[in-house]
Amino acid sequence: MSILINENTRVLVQGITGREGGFHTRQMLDYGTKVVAGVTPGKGGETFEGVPVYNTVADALNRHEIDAAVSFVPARFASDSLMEAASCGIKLLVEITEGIPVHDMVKVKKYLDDMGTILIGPNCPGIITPGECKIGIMPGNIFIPGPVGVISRSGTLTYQVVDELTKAGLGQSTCIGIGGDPIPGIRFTGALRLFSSDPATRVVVLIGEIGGRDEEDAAALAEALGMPVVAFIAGRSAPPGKRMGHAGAIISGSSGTAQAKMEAFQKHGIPVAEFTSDIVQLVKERMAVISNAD
Amino acid sequence: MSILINENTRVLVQGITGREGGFHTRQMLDYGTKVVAGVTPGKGGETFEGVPVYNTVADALNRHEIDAAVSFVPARFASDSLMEAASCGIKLLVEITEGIPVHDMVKVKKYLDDMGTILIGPNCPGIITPGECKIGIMPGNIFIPGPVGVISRSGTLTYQVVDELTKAGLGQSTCIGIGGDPIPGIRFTGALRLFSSDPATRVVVLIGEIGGRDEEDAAALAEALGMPVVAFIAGRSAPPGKRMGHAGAIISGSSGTAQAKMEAFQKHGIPVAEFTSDIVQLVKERMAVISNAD
Amino acid sequence: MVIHEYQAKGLFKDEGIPTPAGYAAETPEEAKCAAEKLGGKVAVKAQVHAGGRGKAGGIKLAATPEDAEKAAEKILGMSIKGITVKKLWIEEALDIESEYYLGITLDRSNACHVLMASKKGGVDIEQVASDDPSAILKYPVHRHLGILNFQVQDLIYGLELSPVQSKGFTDIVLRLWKLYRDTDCTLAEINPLVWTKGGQWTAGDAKMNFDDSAIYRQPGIEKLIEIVEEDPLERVARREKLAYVHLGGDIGIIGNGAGLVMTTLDVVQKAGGRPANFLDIGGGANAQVVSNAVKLVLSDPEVRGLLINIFGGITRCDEVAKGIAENVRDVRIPVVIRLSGTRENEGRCIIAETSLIPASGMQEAAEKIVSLVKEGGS
Amino acid sequence: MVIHEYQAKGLFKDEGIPTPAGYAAETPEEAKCAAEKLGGKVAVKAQVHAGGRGKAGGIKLAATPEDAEKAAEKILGMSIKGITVKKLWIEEALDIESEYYLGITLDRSNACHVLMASKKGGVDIEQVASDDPSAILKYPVHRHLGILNFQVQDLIYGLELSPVQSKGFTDIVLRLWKLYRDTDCTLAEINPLVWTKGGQWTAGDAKMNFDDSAIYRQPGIEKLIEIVEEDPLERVARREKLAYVHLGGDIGIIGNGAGLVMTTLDVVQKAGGRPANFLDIGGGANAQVVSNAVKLVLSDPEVRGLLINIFGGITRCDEVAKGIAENVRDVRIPVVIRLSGTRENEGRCIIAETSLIPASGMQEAAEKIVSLVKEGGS
Repeated sequence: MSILINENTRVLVQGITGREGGFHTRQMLDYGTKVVAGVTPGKGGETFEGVPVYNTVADALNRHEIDAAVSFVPARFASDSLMEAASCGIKLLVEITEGIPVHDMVKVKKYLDDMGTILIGPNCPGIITPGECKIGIMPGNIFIPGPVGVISRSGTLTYQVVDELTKAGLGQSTCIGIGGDPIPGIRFTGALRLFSSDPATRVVVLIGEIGGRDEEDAAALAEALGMPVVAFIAGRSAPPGKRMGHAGAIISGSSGTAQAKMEAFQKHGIPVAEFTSDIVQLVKERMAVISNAD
Repeated sequence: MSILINENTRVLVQGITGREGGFHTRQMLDYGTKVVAGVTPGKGGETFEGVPVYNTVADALNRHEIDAAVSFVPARFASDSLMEAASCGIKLLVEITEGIPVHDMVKVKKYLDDMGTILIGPNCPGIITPGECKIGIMPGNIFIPGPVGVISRSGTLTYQVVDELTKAGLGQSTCIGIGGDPIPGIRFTGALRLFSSDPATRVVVLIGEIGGRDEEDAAALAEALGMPVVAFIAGRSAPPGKRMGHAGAIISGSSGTAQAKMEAFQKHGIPVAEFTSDIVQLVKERMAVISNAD
Repeated sequence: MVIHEYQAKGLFKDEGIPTPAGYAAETPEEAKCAAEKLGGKVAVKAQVHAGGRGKAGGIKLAATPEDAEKAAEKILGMSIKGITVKKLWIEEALDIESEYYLGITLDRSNACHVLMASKKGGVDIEQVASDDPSAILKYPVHRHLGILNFQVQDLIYGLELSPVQSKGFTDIVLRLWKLYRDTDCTLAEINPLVWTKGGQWTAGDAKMNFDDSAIYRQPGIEKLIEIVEEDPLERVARREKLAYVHLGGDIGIIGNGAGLVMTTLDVVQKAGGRPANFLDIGGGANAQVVSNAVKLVLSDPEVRGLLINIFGGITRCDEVAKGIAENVRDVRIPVVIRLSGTRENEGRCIIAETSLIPASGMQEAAEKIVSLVKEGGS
Repeated sequence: MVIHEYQAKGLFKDEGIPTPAGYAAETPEEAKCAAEKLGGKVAVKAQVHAGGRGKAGGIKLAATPEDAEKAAEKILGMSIKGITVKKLWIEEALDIESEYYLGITLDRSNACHVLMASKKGGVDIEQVASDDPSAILKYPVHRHLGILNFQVQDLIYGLELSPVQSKGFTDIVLRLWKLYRDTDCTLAEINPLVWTKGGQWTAGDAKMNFDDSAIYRQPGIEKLIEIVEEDPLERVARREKLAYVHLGGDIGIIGNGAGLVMTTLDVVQKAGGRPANFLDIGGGANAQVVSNAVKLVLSDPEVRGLLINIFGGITRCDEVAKGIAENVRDVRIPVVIRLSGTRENEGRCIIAETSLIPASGMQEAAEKIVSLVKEGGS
């Protein structure tokens, strides 16, 4: 089991013939992802790595059943392409592109909410159910199937953590990178709810960052759901008021500090790893507690 | 029983101190409607006929439980006042005002849809559950309680029909004037659905007009719901392309003619009255059929 | 409310939508002069608010200024669907490669605006819609965000436009939407939208309707609304803000509410009478409005009897009675009045002191006025 | 990205939001001259991107042009929170009746913009927010329709404004929203919004932040972004579009992804090192970007060792390796590199032919660079 995607998920790639879109389509195909169609305006009728390319999402949907779309479209066209995919009825979107203007995302978010469409990202690595389906840009080889759900605001930090889990033999049910933008699609809370109703996920690793208050919301929800969680927060040594790489990682005033987030988790009974290298041990402890309780 | 409103419905009047708002607030109070609060910007703190007046809907809701709002606000401020009431969480709005620009209504309609708010009107007489609650401008004395539901696109024509029903001893469960504007809130179909789950309503009189295709939709739905309906269409002698009094009553091309609508009803097994004076007899026949079937 | 082609093209031009060069003209001399200024072949086009103008001979091509003058002579004064042509639009003749249909209008059933386009341009689009609905591409316009770029992209592929056609087309669609939105349109239509042999887009025709209820905030549009070819009584009605339609019979009809007035027409016809007009005084009319309405109907020389049918809700019977009582003192034709609803007793008291003939119901009122008019006529 | 008060007031003025008359100045003479032009009492205000400017002595009132000159002498060159004052804004002193707070900003948690206002203006609003949250009125801005009129009405009653104050206030709120929306703001703040003894609204201060991601479509704003008081290396980073923050230690840090770089800082600190900077090369960086990043970090004279921590996803290890290999040939300080993920084998092959010190994990990399820097320093 898994959440959102599995071996049957049929995927559309928006921007399939671009540099990044093309490279990662090959990687996804290599991983075994069912990439059934691609869209690049003006290239309808071509094929890319055996995948048929269409001018519009509507054209692709005339020919294929599609469960999810992933977009590599440049930032200034990205919000339009998200609305295009949602308007055609695709219910799961993954937006890899970074640098989408925040005013655009405010509008797009409501559009997607109105359509009942789930968005992962933007500015995220995507989602993977190891051994079944990878939609995004993560290096597939570091993931193995298993009982640990992963939700992360950070891209590469996720790889770091997953790499350590995998090396310790702790496989993953599904791993979602929700992205670090100020207006994300799915958040920690939404992903946590999904994991809590997935029987294959026994513990969730939540990788947060400074800025915002999503980690605090997630801490409270995890306790309410009774979902075992291990948390990690990046940015303890970040100075306040500085923009650390992307819009998500900025501390304003006293809110959004690593300290405040770690305290929130501890308050709700959730262990917080000091370094990524502590995560494996904490996950093992949580799983031991659960096994004993069974 | 009834739909949408009953003796317990607590009503807010927007524009309570205006000429029309004031007059009809008195009429509603006389009828027994629970008018619990009114809004007129700048007159907060006053009372009108014993009803406390507030500057904003939010202020009124701080002090009162409110189930429905009725608006007499001038057309150019009306769309804002609808969004105000909906944003505060009032779930039933009645808009009496005529002449609201259609581009405003397109936007407002989506706003209300998003909030799950039901709108009756604009440019309508309102809604009445005889003997219990009147929200609007109908002359209350012509209504009596009974088993007939009434839905009408026309204001005064409704009074004509109800007057005839009442004189024949056929009382009404609830009577809704949905208004004749191009972008109405609730339509024939929505109101029909509500009546079909109201045990007190045994037959529905549907009073349509030339223009649009709502009557055709309602005809199909009535058959699907198995709801007994008697229909009447105004405007048989109207020349095509002429605007008959309000935006709803205009025929363009071959669609929206009285003839097309009457045929749609007949096709779905619904009797159509040629003149209002035929309605009573048709209602009695429908009720006799139902009684025999019981 | 509608405006003429030449006015709509003026709005297009201001918005940056390409239109052929042209001039308005009201005389053959002006038409000749316009053709001279344009040079080359021109089209002489009748400016009337009626469809089927081309079939009726209201559009002629002219190779020279002299031809244009002759064409203008023929078209001016011509009657198209009962409307006399008083104005022309002279524009450069187009070298047409292909013709499309492009329009935005209100979709009442879905409570949104709708973008429509077709490869079958230059013909009656309602005919296309009924013969071959799939030939018209339709896109609902987002109710808050407007036309979205991907919709225009879909449309471009749907119309099979070439890359060179696409850029200008996107621009036209977005500008037409902006114009539609900013001027409270209910219809903005380009039929045909012409792709010329020279590789340019241009609006072959232009049609725009506007929302009456929004005219208060559209002073620029209000100025454009000419009423030259309307019925003179309808013109007065517009000024008085009364909903009036001239029907040509001899029994004047006044009522409150479109549905009730339409039904009154039906009942009068059934009783053997011929309604002279539709007149809805609307909701909440005061004595002054009612007074204006009575004067308007009585100014129709054909009217030989008047039926007033009021069922008061927001309209109060006493206000109506006051407005009528003031105006019927010197009236020699029979006036039947039916008053029910809000303040009916107060209204009836006022009526009782006049020469008006009361009726207790719509049916009775119709029968009374029809028989009185027949008596008067015999 | 932020702009100065005087620049924000310029945008306000263009949008029709009332501001006090004023002039920018960079010398005491210019300040004096500005005060002469303004006449009467003036305020001399330091233009720095730092809060608490008033408390730090960065704002002085001056009764005469000579006083203004003296105040300018004191403020220019002053250091406020580590930033040297190089520019002043001289504006007419206000005769304050009452002060309000008005702001629009992004509400990340609710994924919308939010309108905020308070009767407690002219003070630190974050302090008000934590001491007395109810003193700040907040209205979510509709994500598609923007600020709605009824919200401004609610706000007016909430602030207990008088009818004479209301009209101008509505106008200011709607214009501020328009400016915020049209310039891709993430913060537009007037604190205090001043009601003068003369019965006028005016913006006592003005603060605006803009979305970095939208600068491509805001050429007017991009021009305003001055970087005079920023760290010189940060200025270079902005030009190269690298996310760089100077931290002051001796170990340069480069990584891909904000979270990974922040975590690298934490690990280096734990290992006993002092990070010189934060530098995120972002996603999908090519060899050129990486090359620029290395040059940037090495141009910091304090840097005595460099740690590069890459976990490739959209970023490919071979591209990174290429960019680095080109730049470290002549470097004398130790460079430790960790490469994992997409194309890591290709990347490691490239690195193997250089003097770079490979590490297989983040922890190991941090420990290596810390010990190498310590060795080098001893």
